[in-house]
Amino acid sequence: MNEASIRQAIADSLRGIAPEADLDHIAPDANLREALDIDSFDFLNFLIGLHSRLGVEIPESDYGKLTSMGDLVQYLLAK
Amino acid sequence: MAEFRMPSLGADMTRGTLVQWNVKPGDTVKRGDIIAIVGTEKADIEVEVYETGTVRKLIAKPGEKLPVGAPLAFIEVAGEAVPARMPEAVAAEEAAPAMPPVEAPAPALAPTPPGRVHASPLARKLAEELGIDLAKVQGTGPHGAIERHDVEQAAAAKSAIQAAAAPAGEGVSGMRRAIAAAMARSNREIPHYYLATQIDMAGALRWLEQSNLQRSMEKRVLPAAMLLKAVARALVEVPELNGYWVDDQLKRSSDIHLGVAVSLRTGGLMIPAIHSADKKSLEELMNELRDIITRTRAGRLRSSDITDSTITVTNLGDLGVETVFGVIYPPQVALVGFGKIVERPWAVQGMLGVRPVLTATLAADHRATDGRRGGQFLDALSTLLQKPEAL
Amino acid sequence: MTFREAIREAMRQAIKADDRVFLMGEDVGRYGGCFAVSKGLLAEFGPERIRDTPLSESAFVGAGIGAAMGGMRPIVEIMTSNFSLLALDQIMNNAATILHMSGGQFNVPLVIRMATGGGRQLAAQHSHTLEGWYAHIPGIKVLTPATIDDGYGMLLGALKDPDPVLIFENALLYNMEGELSPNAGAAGIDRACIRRRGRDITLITYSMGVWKSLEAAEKLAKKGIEAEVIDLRTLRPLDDGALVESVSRTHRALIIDEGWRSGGISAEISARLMEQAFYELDAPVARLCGAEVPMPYAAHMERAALPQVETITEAVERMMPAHG
Amino acid sequence: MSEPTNVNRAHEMHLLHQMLYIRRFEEKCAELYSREKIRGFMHLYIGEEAVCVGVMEALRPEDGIVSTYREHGHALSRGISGGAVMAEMFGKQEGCSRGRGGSMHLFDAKTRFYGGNAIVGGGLPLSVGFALADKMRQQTRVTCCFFGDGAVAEGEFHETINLSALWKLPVFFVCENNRYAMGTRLDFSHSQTDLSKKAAAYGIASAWVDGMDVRAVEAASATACEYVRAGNGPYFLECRTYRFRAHSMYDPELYREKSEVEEWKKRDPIPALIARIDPAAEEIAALEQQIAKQVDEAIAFAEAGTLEAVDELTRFVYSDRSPA
Repeated sequence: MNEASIRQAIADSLRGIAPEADLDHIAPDANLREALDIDSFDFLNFLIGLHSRLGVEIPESDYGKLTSMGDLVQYLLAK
Repeated sequence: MAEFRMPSLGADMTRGTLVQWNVKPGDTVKRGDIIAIVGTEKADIEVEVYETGTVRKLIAKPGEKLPVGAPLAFIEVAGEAVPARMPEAVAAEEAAPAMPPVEAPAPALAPTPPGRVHASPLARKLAEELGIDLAKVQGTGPHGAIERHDVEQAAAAKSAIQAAAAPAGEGVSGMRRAIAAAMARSNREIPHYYLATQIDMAGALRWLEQSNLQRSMEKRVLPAAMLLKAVARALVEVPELNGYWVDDQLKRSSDIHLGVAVSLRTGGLMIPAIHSADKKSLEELMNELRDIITRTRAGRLRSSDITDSTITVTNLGDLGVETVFGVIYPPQVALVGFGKIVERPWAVQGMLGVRPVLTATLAADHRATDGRRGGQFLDALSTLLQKPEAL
Repeated sequence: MTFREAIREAMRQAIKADDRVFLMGEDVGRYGGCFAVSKGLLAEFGPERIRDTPLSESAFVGAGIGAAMGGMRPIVEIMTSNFSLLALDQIMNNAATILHMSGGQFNVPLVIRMATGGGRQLAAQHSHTLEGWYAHIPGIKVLTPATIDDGYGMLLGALKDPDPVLIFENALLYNMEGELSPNAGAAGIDRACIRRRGRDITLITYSMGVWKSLEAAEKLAKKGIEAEVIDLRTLRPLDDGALVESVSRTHRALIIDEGWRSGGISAEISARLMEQAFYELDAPVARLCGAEVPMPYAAHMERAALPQVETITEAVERMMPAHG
Repeated sequence: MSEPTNVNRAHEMHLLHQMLYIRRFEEKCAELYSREKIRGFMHLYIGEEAVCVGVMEALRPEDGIVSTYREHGHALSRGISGGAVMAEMFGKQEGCSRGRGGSMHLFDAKTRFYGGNAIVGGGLPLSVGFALADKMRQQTRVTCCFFGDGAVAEGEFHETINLSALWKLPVFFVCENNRYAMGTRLDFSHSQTDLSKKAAAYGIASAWVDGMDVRAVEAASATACEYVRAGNGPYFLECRTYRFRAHSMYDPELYREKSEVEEWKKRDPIPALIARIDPAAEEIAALEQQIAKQVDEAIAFAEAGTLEAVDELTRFVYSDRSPA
């Protein structure tokens, strides 16, 4: 998996949740949830989207590592 | 011993004034003698005695105003054994049995011919204003007639559905008006009282995380579902918070339908109901929660989803709000609020530690319940969350 | 046959059939009746059964009550409802009250007939419409026949009733021509009757109002408004059932009453519709009543003081929803 | 007034018993009223006993009676039981009007007692009706109509006397002239205070009699009833009498002098008759005891009476309990 496919998966997963979100303008270190205005429910669906697209397991204990876009991408790259 | 009492001297006389006595204790009198003058509204009237005997004691003093039947003097009736002591004032005779009020037979309302919707003029006017089709509204008035609040509720639902499906502008204003009407009515009619409590969520969250490990990500249970389960179970212990205030009295609901406040990306709010939440497992609750939130946000809610919740739960934790003081949705009588779970210093048996703490609040209708019952509800909630496995 | 002749025929048959029945009133005998209703009856039955009375309304109405209690079946004619005020004490305090006040011992099987209504330029004291007042009194029945059959049948029905019955005959109807149905006989006196079926609005009226409403209904039909016309026939008891049934179909009601509106029979009917057909109403119950004035003499003024065909049609059109 | 010839001692004792029973009954009513057992309005007959007892002797069971609100004496002397009258004033359904009439509205079908009437002069027209019915059905019986000097000033008196004279009806008009219409003395009510002359003006037989002498009233009534029964038309008898107590229960009696009352008490009909019969003391004592027992039994009957069920309220508004 390279960064491009990860970003694509992120974009696709968000479409159903925050259709008007503009990923390009989200700063890498910005808090993802606030930037996208998504609540814990949307966030779970987002993770489920990533799981189905990237086949990646994301346990609740790792939620702390996914606060910003940058963290998310790094985390997924590491998987 | 006979009593000489204030006589009734006219159809509309209730009291009389003793003007003067014509006799004094020891005098003998016979039936028909005028022994006193009594003043009435009309005039002073000579009053006769009906016994023959000797005046023993004058009770009333000249100038004294007394009700009809009040004892004025004691007369020892000739030839009657003298009792040991004076009988005290005899109570007025038994009042005539209270006549039960005769209600005119309530004229029966004309039965509803099929196809004809029974709605009050006010309901019709409001329905027209808010673009509500009365045929689709469930009435709670007499014989199922539709009244104002039925239309308000339907409007709140209908415009929300419109809002979700339609572009932001037009739909939202309809919903905004409906929510405004409901909120204004709540403020106008419902005397709210508010309670809050801190709940240590450490055990619950830990348990949830463990149980989620056995579940696939799709089946993962959010803390919100656990809170709904706890609310449902707590309502079983304090049922007065679950129902409606209708016709000036609490109408408890045997079912527990939790109205879950779901905010919409386009602004506005929807409150779909999870039916019979108390009878559902944690997983079932989570599934239903996911289902209604998804359909709400996709604008595919059915009217049955949104009309009969018996209590409302709102969770603003995600937005960083710690304590929520909500406004009850009429005709419901309570609203439960959950805030953000925050790490807090927490003392347990004198030992200081850090705990994830949740602020749970209750807004309740003081006509239906008092603070004591509200406090017992929050206490039950907190206790239930200490044993998550038992939920 | 005219309305007057139908009433006369009913009296003739009743007097012939039952020797307890007799007619008593001012000028009913030699003069043949102020409105000629009893013309010829004196010659046929003699002065014992057709009794002229002095101008003593209280005395001869009271005598009617006493005679009824004494075993007779009198028909007392008060010349017009305007003069009935002189006998109101006897009617209210004796006729309507004695059965109840005597604990059910004495019935008063009495029929009192009187001409009523305005529209003949007789000015304020001779043009009253008082039947609505009398309908306020429990213990009597109040009939307002409008048709030939009812003029005839309701009188015979009233004579069968063991309680006092007042019949108000609008004087303008006396000359009305019509056929007496072959099977006409003693008619029911406690039910209304639909004179014209309709679907858009119910016109509720009685006596003279029935004919004005029927004419108005024909005019409205040309404009696509189908008005139902209900002839109340009796103001006490009121036939609530018929009114509610009709309004439940048409959802609109206009009451036409020549009496004054304040505290009148139209107000009572409107209240009963609000109580019993509230959810059927698409518009408030409307009332078209006599103007609240002492009746003026001048023809154009009197005409303006009473409901007319045109004012009925205007009232209905105002009530119909915009999209017609 | 000729001396009553065939009156014997037993008959006089009967008259005394009747008058004394009414006197003691009324005295007990005054006591019961002051103890709120009897409510509303009550007008006592004390002092006028000679009138009703004398008149009743001339009447037969089949005759009819129309009375006024001062009617206890009429009812008791006509034969309505003391218990039924007392129960009526106690508001019990065992009363002669089911507790619905009270002191002023006693009714009894058996004795053709057609009620007291609380409207001054209200009963006069009824009596015409009863007599009319009897005459039309060739029944020779008398309708006796009691009324006071107050009623003579009502329009209905003039209408009634004229109508009964005009139709030569069998009515026996008994005017109990007790000199006061409530608080208005005779000469403040009437331009012509000789009331018998007023009736004579209508061309009917009319006379007056000393209403404090039971034998005189009896003789005059006999003459009157004979006249009426013979079909000669109505008879007007003015009985000049006096009431020893207030108009109703306790009025201030400012309208008359105490001395006048004392004067008339000297002519109390009861002691006058006792003096005439001159019975032994024990006989009088025995009579008093018998009467006391009768009165106590009447009170016991009334006390034991029951209240009419409230859901009977609308019964007898109409005969068939149709909607009021």
